[in-house]
Amino acid sequence: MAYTLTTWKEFKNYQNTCYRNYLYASKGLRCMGSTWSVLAPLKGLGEDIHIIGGEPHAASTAGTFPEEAREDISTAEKAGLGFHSCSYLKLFVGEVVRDKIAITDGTIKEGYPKPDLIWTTHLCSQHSKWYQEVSRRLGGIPMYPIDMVGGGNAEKDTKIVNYVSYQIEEGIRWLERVTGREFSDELFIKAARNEIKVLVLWGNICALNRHAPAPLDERRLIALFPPAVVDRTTDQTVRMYETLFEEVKHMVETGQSVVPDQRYRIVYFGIAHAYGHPEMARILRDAGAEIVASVYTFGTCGNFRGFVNGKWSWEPLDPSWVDELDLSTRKKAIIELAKIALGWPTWQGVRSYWALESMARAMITEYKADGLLLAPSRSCETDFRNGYVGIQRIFKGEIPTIEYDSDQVDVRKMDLPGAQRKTELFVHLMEARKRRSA
Amino acid sequence: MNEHEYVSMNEWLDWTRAKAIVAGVDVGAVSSKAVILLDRQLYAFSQVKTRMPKESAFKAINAVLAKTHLKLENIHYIVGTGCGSMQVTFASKRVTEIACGAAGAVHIWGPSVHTVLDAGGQSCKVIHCTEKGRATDFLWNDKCAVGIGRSLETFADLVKKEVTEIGRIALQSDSFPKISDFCVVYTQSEALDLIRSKVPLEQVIAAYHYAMAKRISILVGRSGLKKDFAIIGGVAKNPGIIGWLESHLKVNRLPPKPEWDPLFTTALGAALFADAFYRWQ
Amino acid sequence: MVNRDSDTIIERLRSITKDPYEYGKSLQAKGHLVAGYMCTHVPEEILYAAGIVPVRILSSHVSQAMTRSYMHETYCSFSHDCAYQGLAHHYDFLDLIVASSSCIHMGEAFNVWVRFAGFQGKSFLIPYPHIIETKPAVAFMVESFGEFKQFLEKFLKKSITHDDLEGAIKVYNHTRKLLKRLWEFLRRDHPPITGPEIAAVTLASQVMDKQECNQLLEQLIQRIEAEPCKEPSRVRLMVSGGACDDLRIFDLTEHLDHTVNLIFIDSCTAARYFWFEVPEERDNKLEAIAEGYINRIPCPAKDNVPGTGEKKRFRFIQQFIEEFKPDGVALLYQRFCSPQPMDVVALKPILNKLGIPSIDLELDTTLPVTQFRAQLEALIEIIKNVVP
Amino acid sequence: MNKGKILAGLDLGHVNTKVIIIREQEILGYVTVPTGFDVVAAAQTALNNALDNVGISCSELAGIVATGIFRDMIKGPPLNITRTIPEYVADAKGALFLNKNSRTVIDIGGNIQKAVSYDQDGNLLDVIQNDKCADGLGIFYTTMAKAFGVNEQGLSELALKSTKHVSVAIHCAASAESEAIDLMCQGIDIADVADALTRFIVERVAAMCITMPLEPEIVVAGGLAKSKALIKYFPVLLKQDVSVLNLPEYLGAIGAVMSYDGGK
Repeated sequence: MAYTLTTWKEFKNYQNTCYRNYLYASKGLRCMGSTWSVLAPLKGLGEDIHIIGGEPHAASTAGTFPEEAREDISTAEKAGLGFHSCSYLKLFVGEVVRDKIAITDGTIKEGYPKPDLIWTTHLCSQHSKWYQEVSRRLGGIPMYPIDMVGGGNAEKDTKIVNYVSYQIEEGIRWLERVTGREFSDELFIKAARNEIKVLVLWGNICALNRHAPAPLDERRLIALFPPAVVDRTTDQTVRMYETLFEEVKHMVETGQSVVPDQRYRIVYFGIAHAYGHPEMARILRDAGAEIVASVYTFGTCGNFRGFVNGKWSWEPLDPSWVDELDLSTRKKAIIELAKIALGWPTWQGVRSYWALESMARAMITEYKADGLLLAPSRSCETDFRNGYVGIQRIFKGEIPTIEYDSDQVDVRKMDLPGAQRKTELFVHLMEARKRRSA
Repeated sequence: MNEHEYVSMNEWLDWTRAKAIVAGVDVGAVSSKAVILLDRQLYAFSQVKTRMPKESAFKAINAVLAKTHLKLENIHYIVGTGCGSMQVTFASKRVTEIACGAAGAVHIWGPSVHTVLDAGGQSCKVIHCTEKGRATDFLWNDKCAVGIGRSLETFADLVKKEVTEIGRIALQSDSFPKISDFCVVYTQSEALDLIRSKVPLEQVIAAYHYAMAKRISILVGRSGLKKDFAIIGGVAKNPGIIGWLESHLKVNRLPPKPEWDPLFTTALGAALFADAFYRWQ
Repeated sequence: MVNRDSDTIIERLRSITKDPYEYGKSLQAKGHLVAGYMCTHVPEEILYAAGIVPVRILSSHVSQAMTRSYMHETYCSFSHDCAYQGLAHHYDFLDLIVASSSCIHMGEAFNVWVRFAGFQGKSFLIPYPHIIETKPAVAFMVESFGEFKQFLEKFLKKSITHDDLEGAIKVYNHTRKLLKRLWEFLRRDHPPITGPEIAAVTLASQVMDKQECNQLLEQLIQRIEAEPCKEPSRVRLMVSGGACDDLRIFDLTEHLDHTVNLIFIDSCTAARYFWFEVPEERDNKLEAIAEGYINRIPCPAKDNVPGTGEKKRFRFIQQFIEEFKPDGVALLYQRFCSPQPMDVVALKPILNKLGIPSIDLELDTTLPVTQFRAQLEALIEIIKNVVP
Repeated sequence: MNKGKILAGLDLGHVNTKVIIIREQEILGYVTVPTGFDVVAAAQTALNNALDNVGISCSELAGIVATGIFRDMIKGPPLNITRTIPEYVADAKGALFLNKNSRTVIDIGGNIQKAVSYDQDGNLLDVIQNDKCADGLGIFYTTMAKAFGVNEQGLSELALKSTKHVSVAIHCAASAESEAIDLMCQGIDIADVADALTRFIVERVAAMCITMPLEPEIVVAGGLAKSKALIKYFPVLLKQDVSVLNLPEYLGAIGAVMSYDGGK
């Protein structure tokens, strides 16, 4: 019998509250940017910081308002953005152009709330250009992009760690200048520890899916990670993920799952979409095929061992390690933050095919996968397209592998007919393999 | 005269009395058009449907010559235009479809025209122009928006209907599934797949036109729509595309003039250029 | 056209762009080590100092699909074509392949070489900042270049000295000066050489041994200075955009119905390649190289000034517009390129303000001649206020 | 197998519906009709025509097996088919029946293409299908033939006359057609354009195939397999020999029949 999570509501509310605060706050600072940025530095500016993050906002808006999303994207294209640019970006800019904003609680606010500053990252070729465009359209919002380099072993490469730390340090001085506020190391360090803790906790929660049956499926994982993406720096988020961790551990001990009937275990590479599409979801569900591990839901805001002497490991980090971390000074906190952010799996694959390959291999073995599902996103050139075709070449011979075109939010670019055909085929190949090995 | 060829002339005019006999020949991706003016008055025009630019340029001009008993040497000046203009070997000059489209549209609809959508078989261009018919700016479709006009014919074949027919059918349903409007390949593929979900044919046709119109509307929006708005080229004759395009843009085009088939606008523009060049000589 | 003294040199350089493989092999025959490099962020000076001749990997404009089973459909044709060079084994003779992290698409092309074309053992990827306008970036580049230097020293089992670097920097700066002088001829009203010719020369310089290149460039400049000038330039056309090694496009601009002069190309296969110099007096040579590369016209993928989000490239473009006085601009970029269109959308309003009309040309492996011709001629007609 | 039984195989494709009538190993007759937008009607017409040609009545059929993209739409009355089989399973079985030594079949259909590998008993090993941009290549081939005023056969013959090597953009049917027009507007001979178009299609299909190891013998089926101009490029691109199955467009229908007593 399917297990029902008790933590649901609080997770949904947390996300809604964050967005509502950004929309309606009468005082405080509105900060915009990729939530793939380290967020704690913003919190050093005070307790009245309201964050809106590009990717999660675009994703959740598309989920809540499919028709609006379609309109946002075509508005952005009418406004001159590239037909092949990131569709998160286009949805986001589309809202700016239409001067309105739609959020997950189902409300649409006319009049786009201008941010006071943009604090973001640069990794793919248009990551920070996204906010350059927003800044330009909103009349020149001050912005600070941090180059995250990416590529394989980044968090263990002192050269890269120093580079990113140095940028964060400079960034903090910039934050003080542009806001005229004094930066509180105390608040910053507290937020930094929370941020790291949440990322580590999420890694642990995901890792529990190595058990059979896997306690969580991709759909739940996608629904449960937004708080960590939207704002992971608060005490509340830490509490929420600790509770969730306990609950999922309990599920494992009692052999329960949100989807008990699991005949096939799937490893998934791609941006969350499979469950956004009932067609594909149904095909997999009917076959008892579940996505039990996904580099996107695991690795976008979760940390793991990463490379241990040249081989990737999805072993989670011990949460208590975070409590013992020495974050006594700003410098120390910055370095630990830089390391944790650089360690995100979703970044390791960028520009380093070997990391992506090693990650896939480790996930397939550690999660005892029956199949590998690759869904490169037509308009995301980072992890979610980069290398997937090569990955298919490499794994096709070893394990049932299919690859179909998808898109994070732009339904026009998805291959629904093809994706359905290929998903049916995928199930067939996994069955055939089981029969052969039997 | 077969379905692939269409000629018409103004019996009231006599070319032997004309001071300036000029022609414009527009060689497009699916058909070629020729227009003959006598002292800037429309005398004759023809359309020849063929995908072979070389022959079609000749076929188009020969059609009008035959009808009017003119000889090529009687024509004082010929301007070639359209994607196949290089193949109008008998023309004395070439002018682009952009300049000709603008000039022709303003001649037909008057100085209020400021945006001209040229939706042809192969490409879509949005042209901005002055009241004098001078192009000031244009936007050419991106590579992924190519072939919308042609695709309508392929689609008509697939659903076993006439291309003239599906345009009307497209306006008969107002609720239908939305399919990809990114490119003709995606749209066609998703339209075919609607069969699987047993969507009635008229809805599939509506969905297809709705999507193609959406794609064109993005191009128009991208270039900035300044009124008045005129549509020329083959697609201008497809009520399905036009209907949905107007509802996407929330702007109505200037209605076609009874005496002018929008298909000949660019050829007319070329003829107007021919007339001007002849007089400047 | 009368045959000019300079034609022979230009033809020689053109021929090198037509068959860079043969040229590369001829270098080896002369006993040089030859390294291929992708994108223009590779500090060639370091390779040159090590006695290795860097030759840029360019595309061959062969319409093929095989690369689509190695990298994604929607990567630009330049990256696909460069990947194809590896898979087709055109460059098996190379002693080394080097890239420095630039855009995702070219990164993937490099991955294909390393992973599927047999270059695993003889490749190096230089970590390179993606936002170059910062103090931290300099420090990072110095470290990163240092590691590259060490790699080369291990690879060659010899050390690269301060003097080696100094020499290489001088050679490369000289090339840059000469190329700059060539392009500046086009600021004149009666240029003695055409844009497409210089485009070919500039492209050749990217695959050549710079010392040989410098000799040819010097001779070329001498000769054209002696030559009678061409007829006054009519419509002045500037090209701005991404990698374009398809010289046919530039040649096309000179074969339109209207006389047009291509007077500047801002792209990584033209101006962005050489429009900077490495400070020579600086004692720490790696730092000098880093600073030089930071002062380049940035690639759109790396162009974001922290604090303001300004695009530094636009400053250069506006400078070029002032100096070269174009009447119109052709925005030329690869289909599927993501950073370029993000610049185009912000650049168009600037051009509009300056009253300079522009067109977009989307690049693919193949060249739609009649369409590009129509678009270019329409642009000229607009500039010339053509109306019946 | 199927001792003396007469079986019908239906392949309901995006563009055409194909029917084959087989007694044991002997092919009695076959018919193709356009699928149009009424799949059931198309299937019925095709089946009835086929039965008429062979001169037997529906009641003499021991069973009807359906495959193809629309197979599920004709379950139940009026056809009451015996069973349905996925296309790739039918492809494998059909190819093995038509060529015992084949281990890989490349099927180039109207809207989609796939490569299927299987063992000596026709058990499915792996499949690769085209991505979205390569949809509709078969339809495109027919459209271009029409544009040139010839039929599919004619387009192939035209392409074989080509003397000059020119290329079109490799991306998708839309780009290819647009550049074909561009070439013709440059005055390029249509034979050379036709060759460029067929090369574009085969490049796309081959690129898809080489994503997985291709076990010999490799056979080609589907409507486009009949284009000699197209097939001649496969060995070069795949670096392996290929042979064309006879009745290539009936591969699915034949495979359906062969799956009568157990498609899996």
